[in-house]
Amino acid sequence: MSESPRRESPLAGVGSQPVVGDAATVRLAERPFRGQLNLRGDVASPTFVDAVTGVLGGPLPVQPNTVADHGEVRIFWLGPDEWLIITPEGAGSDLKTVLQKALEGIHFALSDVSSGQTTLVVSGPDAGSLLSKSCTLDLHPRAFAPGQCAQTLLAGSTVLLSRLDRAHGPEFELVVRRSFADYLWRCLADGAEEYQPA
Amino acid sequence: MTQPRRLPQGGRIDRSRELAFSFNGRPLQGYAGDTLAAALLANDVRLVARSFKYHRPRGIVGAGAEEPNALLQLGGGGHTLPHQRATQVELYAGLEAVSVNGWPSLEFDLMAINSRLAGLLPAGFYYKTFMWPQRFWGRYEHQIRRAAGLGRAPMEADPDRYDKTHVHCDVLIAGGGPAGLAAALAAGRSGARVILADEQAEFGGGLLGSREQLDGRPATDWVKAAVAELRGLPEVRMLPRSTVFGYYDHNLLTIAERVTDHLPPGISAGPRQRLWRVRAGRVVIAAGAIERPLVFGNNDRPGVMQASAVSTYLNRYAVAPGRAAAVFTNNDSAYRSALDLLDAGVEVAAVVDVRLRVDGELPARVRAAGIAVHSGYALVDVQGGKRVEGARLMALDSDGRGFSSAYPVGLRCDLIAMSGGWSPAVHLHSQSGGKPRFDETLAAFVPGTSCQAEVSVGAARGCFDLSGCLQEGFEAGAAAARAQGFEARPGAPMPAAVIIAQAPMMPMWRVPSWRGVKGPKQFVDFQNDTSAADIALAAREGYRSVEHVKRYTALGFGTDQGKLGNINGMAILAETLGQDIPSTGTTTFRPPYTPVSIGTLVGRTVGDLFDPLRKTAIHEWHVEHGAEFENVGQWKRPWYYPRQGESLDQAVYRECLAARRTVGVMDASTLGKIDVRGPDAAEFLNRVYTNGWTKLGVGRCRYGLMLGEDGMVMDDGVTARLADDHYYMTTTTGGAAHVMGWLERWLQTEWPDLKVYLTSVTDQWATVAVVGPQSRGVLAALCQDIDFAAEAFPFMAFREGTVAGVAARVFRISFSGELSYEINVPADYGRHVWEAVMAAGAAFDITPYGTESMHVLRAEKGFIIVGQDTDGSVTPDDLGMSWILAKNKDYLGRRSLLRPDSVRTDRKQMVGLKTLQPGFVLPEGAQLVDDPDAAKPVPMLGHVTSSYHSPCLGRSIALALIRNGRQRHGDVVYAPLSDGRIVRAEICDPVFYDPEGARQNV
Amino acid sequence: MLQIDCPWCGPRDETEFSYGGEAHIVRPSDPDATSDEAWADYLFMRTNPRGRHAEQWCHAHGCRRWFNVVRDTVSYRIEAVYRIGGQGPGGSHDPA
Amino acid sequence: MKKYSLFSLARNAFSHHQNWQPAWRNPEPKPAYDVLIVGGGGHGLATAYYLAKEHGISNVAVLEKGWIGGGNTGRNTTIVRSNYLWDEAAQLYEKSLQLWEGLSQDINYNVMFSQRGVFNLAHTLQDVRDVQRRVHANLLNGVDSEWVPVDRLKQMIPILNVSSDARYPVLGASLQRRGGVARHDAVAWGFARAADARGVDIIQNCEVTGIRREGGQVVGVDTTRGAISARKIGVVTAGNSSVLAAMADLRFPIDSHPLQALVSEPLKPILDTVVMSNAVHGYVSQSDKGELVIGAGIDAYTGYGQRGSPHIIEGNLAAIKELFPMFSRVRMLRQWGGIVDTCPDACPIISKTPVSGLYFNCGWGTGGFKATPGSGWVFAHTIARDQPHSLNAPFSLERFVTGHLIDEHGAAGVAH
Ligand SMILES: Cc1cc2nc3c(=O)[nH]c(=O)nc-3n(C[C@H](O)[C@H](O)[C@H](O)COP(=O)(O)OP(=O)(O)OC[C@H]3O[C@@H](n4cnc5c(N)ncnc54)[C@H](O)[C@@H]3O)c2cc1C
Ligand SMILES: NC(=O)c1ccc[n+]([C@@H]2O[C@H](COP(=O)([O-])OP(=O)(O)OC[C@H]3O[C@@H](n4cnc5c(N)ncnc54)[C@H](O)[C@@H]3O)[C@@H](O)[C@H]2O)c1
Ligand SMILES: Cc1cc2nc3c(=O)[nH]c(=O)nc-3n(C[C@H](O)[C@H](O)[C@H](O)COP(=O)(O)O)c2cc1C
Ligand SMILES: [Zn+2]
Repeated sequence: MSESPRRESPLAGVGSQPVVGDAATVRLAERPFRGQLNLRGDVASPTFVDAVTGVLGGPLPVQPNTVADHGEVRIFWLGPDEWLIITPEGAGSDLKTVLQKALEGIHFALSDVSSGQTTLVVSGPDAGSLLSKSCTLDLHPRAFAPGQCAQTLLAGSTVLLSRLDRAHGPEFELVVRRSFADYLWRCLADGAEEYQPA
Repeated sequence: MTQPRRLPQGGRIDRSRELAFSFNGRPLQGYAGDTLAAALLANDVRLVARSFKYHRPRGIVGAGAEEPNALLQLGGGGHTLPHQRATQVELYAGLEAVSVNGWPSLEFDLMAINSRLAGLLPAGFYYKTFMWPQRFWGRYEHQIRRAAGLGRAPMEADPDRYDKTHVHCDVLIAGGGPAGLAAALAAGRSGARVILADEQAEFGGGLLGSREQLDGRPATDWVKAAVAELRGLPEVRMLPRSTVFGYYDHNLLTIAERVTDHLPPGISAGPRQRLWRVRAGRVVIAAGAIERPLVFGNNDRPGVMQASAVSTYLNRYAVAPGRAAAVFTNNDSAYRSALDLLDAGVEVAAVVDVRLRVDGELPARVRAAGIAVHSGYALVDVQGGKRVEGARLMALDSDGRGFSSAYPVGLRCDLIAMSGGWSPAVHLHSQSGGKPRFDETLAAFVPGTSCQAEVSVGAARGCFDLSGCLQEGFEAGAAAARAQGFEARPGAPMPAAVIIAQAPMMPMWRVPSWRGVKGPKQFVDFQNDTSAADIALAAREGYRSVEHVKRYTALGFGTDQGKLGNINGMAILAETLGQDIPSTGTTTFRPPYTPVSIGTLVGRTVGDLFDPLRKTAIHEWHVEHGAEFENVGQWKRPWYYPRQGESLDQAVYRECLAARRTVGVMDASTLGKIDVRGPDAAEFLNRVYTNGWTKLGVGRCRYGLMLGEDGMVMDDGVTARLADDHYYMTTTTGGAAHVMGWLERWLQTEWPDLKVYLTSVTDQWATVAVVGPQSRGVLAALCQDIDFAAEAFPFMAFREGTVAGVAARVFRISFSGELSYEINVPADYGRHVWEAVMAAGAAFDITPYGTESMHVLRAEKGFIIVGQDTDGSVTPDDLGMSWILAKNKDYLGRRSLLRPDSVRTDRKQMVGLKTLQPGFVLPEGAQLVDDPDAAKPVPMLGHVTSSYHSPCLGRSIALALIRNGRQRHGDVVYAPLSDGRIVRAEICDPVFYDPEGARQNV
Repeated sequence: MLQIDCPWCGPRDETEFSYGGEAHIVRPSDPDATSDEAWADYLFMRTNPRGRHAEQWCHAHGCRRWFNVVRDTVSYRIEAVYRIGGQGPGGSHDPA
Repeated sequence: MKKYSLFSLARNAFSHHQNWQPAWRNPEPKPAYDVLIVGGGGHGLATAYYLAKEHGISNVAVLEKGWIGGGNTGRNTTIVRSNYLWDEAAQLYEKSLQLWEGLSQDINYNVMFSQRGVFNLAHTLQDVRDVQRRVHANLLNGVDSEWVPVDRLKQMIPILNVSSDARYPVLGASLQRRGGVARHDAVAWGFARAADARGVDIIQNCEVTGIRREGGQVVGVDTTRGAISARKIGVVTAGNSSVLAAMADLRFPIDSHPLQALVSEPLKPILDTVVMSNAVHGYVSQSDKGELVIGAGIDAYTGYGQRGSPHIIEGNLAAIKELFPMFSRVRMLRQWGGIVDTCPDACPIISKTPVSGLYFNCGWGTGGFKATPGSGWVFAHTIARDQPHSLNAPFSLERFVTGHLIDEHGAAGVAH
């Protein structure tokens, strides 16, 4: 086969259509194809911690519900022995190789889940209100600030939610399992209808 | 004249916006700012309803949520809404209201005959009759049902949208009267997150309907300022038209916001209503108090109203609900209504006060205005039918239980403003777990000890003076914020009200009946037609618990949930039983405070969003190629791919033959997939699967069976050993989440010492199963770096390689019995690889097939599907799978297989079935018997779990669980079908096709 | 509607969790040496108290950790939350 | 007992209903009885009635901690059917259904048993298999049952949404025409009155706080109204069964969970049958008074609070709205919860215990209202004879040891 393989994000069908227009106070978009690695290991093991810190260029977040940024790499706390490492597009498999090498000989697990989940971005002044329609988490900036993340239930889907707030206003990222992405998108788009200018 | 009862000035209505509406088809006018009830009264409409049981004429009693009578049907078609309380419906242009319980009309209601038959219809009459002859109950019931019910449900799907939202706050305040506003100011100024919800369109509560003054100016000025200040506080959220209706555990409260109900239907964008689920740090309940009616003869006549409601209509809506009023009270507050009436120019015929001594400040003012005050008197009867035409009063004896005069005297009036005292709204407190306590002075239940972080203030706590309400509201707001870590910040002090001392009230739960048992009915619960005599009857018949009385008499059962009548009813019961009120107790307060639309509770979880819909990476291809889908758990899976005009059977026939003869392809992405890693991975698998895993070589796959601890088959799947310490497990589609949770639970709670990590990778991999004799050719065309030769890549092995340019794991496993490969690729490439397979297979006429063909193919091989061929009562041995039970290790469920019932020899066992008539396909679920003519209950042998027409065998095949079935191969059994046919079938081995397994091993 | 304090993630709504029933049930270490009665006790018999109850929960939609909760089954108030292997109030704990 | 009839109603109307007798006496507990029944729900009262009627044992007291019928009997959605899957269950519930069919006359109290039919909907292909399996089994067991395909279903329940576009389209249903609903309170009251008439003492506000034993034999109970002795004690306390079991140092395979229900405001007749759906989780009927009576799913956690979490109700109503989109504009009037005693195989325990003279009848979980008369009938037999009737023999405690469970979970549809 000569042609290079064609890949497709889970929202290839819907995500490209702007369900919510630019004038709306909420915008929805997909950030597809980022490298995503699920890492498991024991933070009590100095070998593990040192090896990971060395490769990532900084420590793993060990505080629950926090995110660590090391250059282009974001690491999310998922559990006391579990992290999600998100890299720019294409960088995932290289990082996986390097990490795997660095961790050789100790008990860890590293799974490439880049295809298994995608990222939705919800931004705009009403982003928080939109999410609150389907999510029981306290999203007030006092309770959920940039740098924090949470795994939670959004409507009927488990998501990893984090807050990025930019200069132009609130912004949330939602990492969702691939098979739920379309459902979640439709759910958010449906809830966003009221933020559409008539 | 339009709006004959509208006062020339005053009120909070917008006289510049006249609104046309209709009642029972009659066109009427009101003003913006009116409720429907206010507008009806302004038009001198008195009769608005017929009562539930006796069809007595009824009018508007209250001005708020407590209204029991004025329940109207609004709008038509899909927009129609039953039982809207006119007292809470905001008037809009074009509103159409009809009353619900009169036929043929409200004025001439044939069912009013019930009123004549009332003697035969006491509480609970239906338990005593309609029993003969036995088979006639259905007919009686039909008649009873026709008479029952109030409004009509729409017959069309709801055209409106609803929404739901979840919020957290430091302080939630329920009720925006003076107490609630004060609490909100104190809490809001501190910077705490505050939600203030009030069920009315405007904040201000009781002040909106009163002429109270604060700091010498109308109290409504202060309301305006307070609302403006609150709106300016960034962390304060104001929710008007929002009823706090439920108080649940751990300080979760629910609010129903009526977002667009005040607008004409159909024109609004936005949701009709929104449910707020609030997790509150602290709750301040400032829900006010509800004025109690008095229980006297014919007290249900249209024109008998709560005194406070009369004031509200006068002051807030500029409506005089009558021309000549009598005020009937046992306390001072109703004297305000007398003054309100007087100042509005309504004649006050008299104030009738059951108290012997009446010497408070308000009564003094009323007397000074020249109004007669009959102290020590009670109204005993009301004259008039469809409207009040007069009343009768009698002098009470000294203890109020009898009369000191022999005959009543008449009083001319067309309006009776009654007040039996006030009941604090303890509903939310009570829902929160608090037990209301009876306060003898107020003769009312007041909030008791708090069980959650909540406090009641103002009238809701039994504080009935305005200054007190403001003060305790403010203090509670500040305290709540402080408890949440916010310090009070200064602001304008609370204003002062003129304090008018109120003399104690005198409980009067039921006016003595002046004609004994023959006296006119004294209603306690208007909506349910429950009278004082009904309560006494219930007690007499042994229904002594207040809960029995409720259920026997329907007291408090209606849409108002007894907001007006319950306390009176309970007190009357206490009197009847000769016990005190506290030991009689109340019935249980339950959510919702006022009824809430089902649509509101559902929100946006409707239609396509009712439940998550999971799609594979190849889903859209299936859609584009005309697949019919099947729901499997939350997944949509292609069921079959009909070509033009094909039926299910025809498509499946074609698909199955393709897989057997050439090559088929199936999307198997929905299988659960779990990465199992760590030095103890093999040991872990040994414990959770029945068979052994230590010896499985790297690069090899093995089928495994998982049991519950009860020994019953729970799940199955193929697991591959990717590396020494790395396995890749697959589970059934439907069982994936459960299995993952099950495995994690054992690891975390029971075997934390095992060094194993589990990661769900179901979504990471798209799985394309290429099945059939030509599958090797298809794979070879797509993949150059794997040797597909039989010896190089044997059955039950796996290889890594590049398929269609994508890094892939290829498993040579088979659920069809054919040579077959399952290609796993990262799901982003799933569709690409699928299409490449289709292209590479075109030469062989590759045929996509769905779950139905998959089922047929595997059934031909006697492979089970957990959940279809098993049901939670099936052991491995039942399935003929003892071979998979390791002897030399423990595993989950093993011990249960040794229990007496598991080792019984006559258990149901998996067998094959061939109908004697080969073309006949048994229905799945058919039961099997030895003797179809046996008397019922017919002993059953078991049932058909799977059944199909087998295209390659050209006959029907079935799998069944049959008692002792393995010993019975060759026997003929019978399947008596629900349509009466009896089908004969022979028991056989469950492997119908290629029993040696030659085809998958080529 | 319970709010459960996940020992890792903090207070979250009940909907994020799954319930696992009574805590501290010990799987017989030698099932073969366990009588049918004792096995039935392990499998099925539960204290099911009206009042204080030690129970297992899993933060299923969060960190996916199982942990123990002591909760009153009448008031639904949560008295304590502790990790698997940790010590609960009154000395309750998981088998070693 | 003065007989209830239209005639007695008319006669009493003349005396303004001043002369009705109490439906049951309100006696002080005696120091000793032949049999004590703990729990004044429908099952306990029925047990007492049949003890007196069928076995001539009338020196019996029913001890109820609150008011009779105030437990699950007073808070259930009143669905009565007998179309259970397994032979043992089908026979037991069918016996009960047959007793329902003459119950009002037998106890001279109209329990308004309304055989308006019960539909169990199937939404997936596996549902269809399960429902058909049950229908076939029912017919062979002598239980009336039929499969109703979608097109006929639409004719029979015009307001049901059978659109194939639904998220989980309705694919068909089973129908038991003899199934229906009954007036739950009347069941408790009617049995109480009939039992009282045969000499049974019904003692309310009497909580059992201890079970006295001597050498492996029960000898009585402690109650909030003093000790009462008896050498036979039948415990029928539903959600509180484990609490009573603990008083005799027993542990049961029971978990008590909240089960919630709700009613709408009363509507003019719109639904004249009972509709249940396992897959989307909801069931609904319309009472004679007009309110929709809607049952929800069970709360996950153990709970004795007679209340549950609101998301259960919300999810349940979403299912109801899927099935009946027009109910969206109807309003919920009241919601409540009961305490259901769930058993691992969703079947009851009607059994002797290791303590001589102590009998338990529990584990009915989410579905025992329909069994009220039958349960009382077999339990009375078990107590009177000190051995189970053949109908309840399979429902012993033993089955958890042998493994002979009667698993009504999956295949039998919703267990209400
Ligand atoms: C919401 C809901 C819906 C349901 N829907 C259905 C349905 O549609 N169809 C159906 O068939 N079933 C249904 N059920 C189940 C059904 O209600 C019960 O199985 C049945 O009513 C149990 O009856 P019972 O007499 O055993 O228990 P209960 O009526 O609960 O009676 C037990 C009694 O024991 C008393 N008690 C407890 N402890 C003590 C003590 N220590 N001393 C003295 N007395 C004590 C209690 O106060 C109670 O009155 C439902 C249940 C609920 C909660
Ligand atoms: N005896 C008397 O003279 C007497 C008796 C009672 C009240 N009052 C007067 O009434 C006022 C009481 O003030 P207050 O603030 O305590 O009560 P209020 O009645 O003024 O305000 C209560 C508010 O709560 C709202 N409400 C009630 N339940 C609600 C719910 N579940 N959800 C949302 N909103 C809800 C009501 O619509 C109302 O607006 C004072 O002015 C007092 O003097 C006087
Ligand atoms: C079949 C059935 C119908 C009911 N109908 C009504 C009703 O029309 N109005 C009402 O207020 N409550 C109704 N209820 C609920 C009861 O008021 C009450 O909530 C329930 O019996 C539980 O008791 P509790 O709330 O006092 O704990 C009904 C209950 C049942 C079981
Ligand atoms: Zn957590």
